[in-house]
Amino acid sequence: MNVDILTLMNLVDLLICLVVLVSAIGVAVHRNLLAAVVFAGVASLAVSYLFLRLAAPDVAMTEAAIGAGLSTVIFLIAVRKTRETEDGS
Amino acid sequence: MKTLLELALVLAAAAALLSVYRLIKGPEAFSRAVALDVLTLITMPMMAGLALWVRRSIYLDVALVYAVLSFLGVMALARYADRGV
Amino acid sequence: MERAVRYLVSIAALWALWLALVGTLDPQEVVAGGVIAVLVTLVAGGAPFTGRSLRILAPKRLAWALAYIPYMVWAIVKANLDVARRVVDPRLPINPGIVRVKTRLKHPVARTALANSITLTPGTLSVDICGDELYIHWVDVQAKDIEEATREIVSGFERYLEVIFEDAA
Amino acid sequence: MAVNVVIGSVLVALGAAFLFLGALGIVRMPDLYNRMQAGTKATTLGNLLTLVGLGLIEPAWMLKLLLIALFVLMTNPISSHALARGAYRAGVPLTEGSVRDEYREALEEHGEEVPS
Repeated sequence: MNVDILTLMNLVDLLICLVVLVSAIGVAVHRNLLAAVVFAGVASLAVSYLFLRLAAPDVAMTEAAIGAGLSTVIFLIAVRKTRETEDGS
Repeated sequence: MKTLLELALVLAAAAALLSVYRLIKGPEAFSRAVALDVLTLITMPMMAGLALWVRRSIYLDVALVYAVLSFLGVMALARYADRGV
Repeated sequence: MERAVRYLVSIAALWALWLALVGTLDPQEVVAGGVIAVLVTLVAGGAPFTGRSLRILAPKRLAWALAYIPYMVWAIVKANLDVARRVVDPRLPINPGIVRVKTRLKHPVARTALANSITLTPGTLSVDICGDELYIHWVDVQAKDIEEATREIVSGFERYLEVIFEDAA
Repeated sequence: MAVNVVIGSVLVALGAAFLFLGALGIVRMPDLYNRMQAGTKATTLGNLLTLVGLGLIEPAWMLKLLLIALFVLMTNPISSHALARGAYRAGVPLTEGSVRDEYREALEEHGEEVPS
């Protein structure tokens, strides 16, 4: 099995794009807001890897700081201050 | 040696796929959080490998920042479950 | 005197961390790292090395800490082979439960290190600490009572951590 | 071929194998706590091995990679411990086949409410 490393990397990129898509759909469809926060975290992780792959380490670092650190914490504070599911329980 | 590194990349990608399965399926939010943790730990070596591939050491800083901040995110999630952030 | 030493140790540690992160000995980086290390130490009041924890730098403790590293590495490798064996086995041989163990350690840092070590070793995951009792999720529960569980899980680490962190030893 | 590159590549492949086993563990295990066991241990060692292996391939980066590895080694058990505690208190149950649960007994003794 002699796969060229370039095509292999591109396949992995496609996989990561799929992960972004799946987690974005997950954010949209989940009624449980805690799960939606986790999906948002995964989306930002995958997007950060893609930025790195596109040779933009500074953007990737910012995405990591905002997506994984700040927005997770702020979302959690907001969820705690309001309610846990979209249906209002 | 290139073959070994390719094998490692394939294994890491397969691991990412498996943990995405758990992310989608996970019955409760905490199983999804475990999947997020594992995904982070898979992505960090992939970022470091990317740094080796393009020979730029600044890529390692991204992995370091990611390690610090994902720890923060998971801790926030755990504290949320306990008594609020 | 104690206070000045504490500040100096803190500055040296932060400076070393800075230099390790930038990875060069460029004069600019050295000066910037020194300034930032001093500023952080002044703002934090020597916080990383408060109280009696400076005594951790005694030679006997350092020797035991060095001996702890290979012990820990071996424990981690064993843990991973154990996990690998369980995961690839199609029958999934697990027998899980949460057990209670007791620890002799008093110092908070020692207890944190103990809980971390337990999490990284074969089949055990610390769930909670209350007082001197730890609650541990065990994949394959063997022990019948609290003494046996304590002997199986905690004792090996306690021997090292007691010398490294506690005053009594 | 330099010997450090050979050893480094072998370590990277081994570490990726452990990462894969950890991910397989979180898919196959029946409940959150068992998943966490596989997830934490296997991925920690996998991470350490891959980072050290990459450091052997490129010795100039060894120090920084070791710092990242040390950070992962110290924080990963803490985050999984916190997650397990939070999950138990939020009422995530143990799996059917669990043989014992001394934590619930202790919490009930202290008069704390645990949803199940």
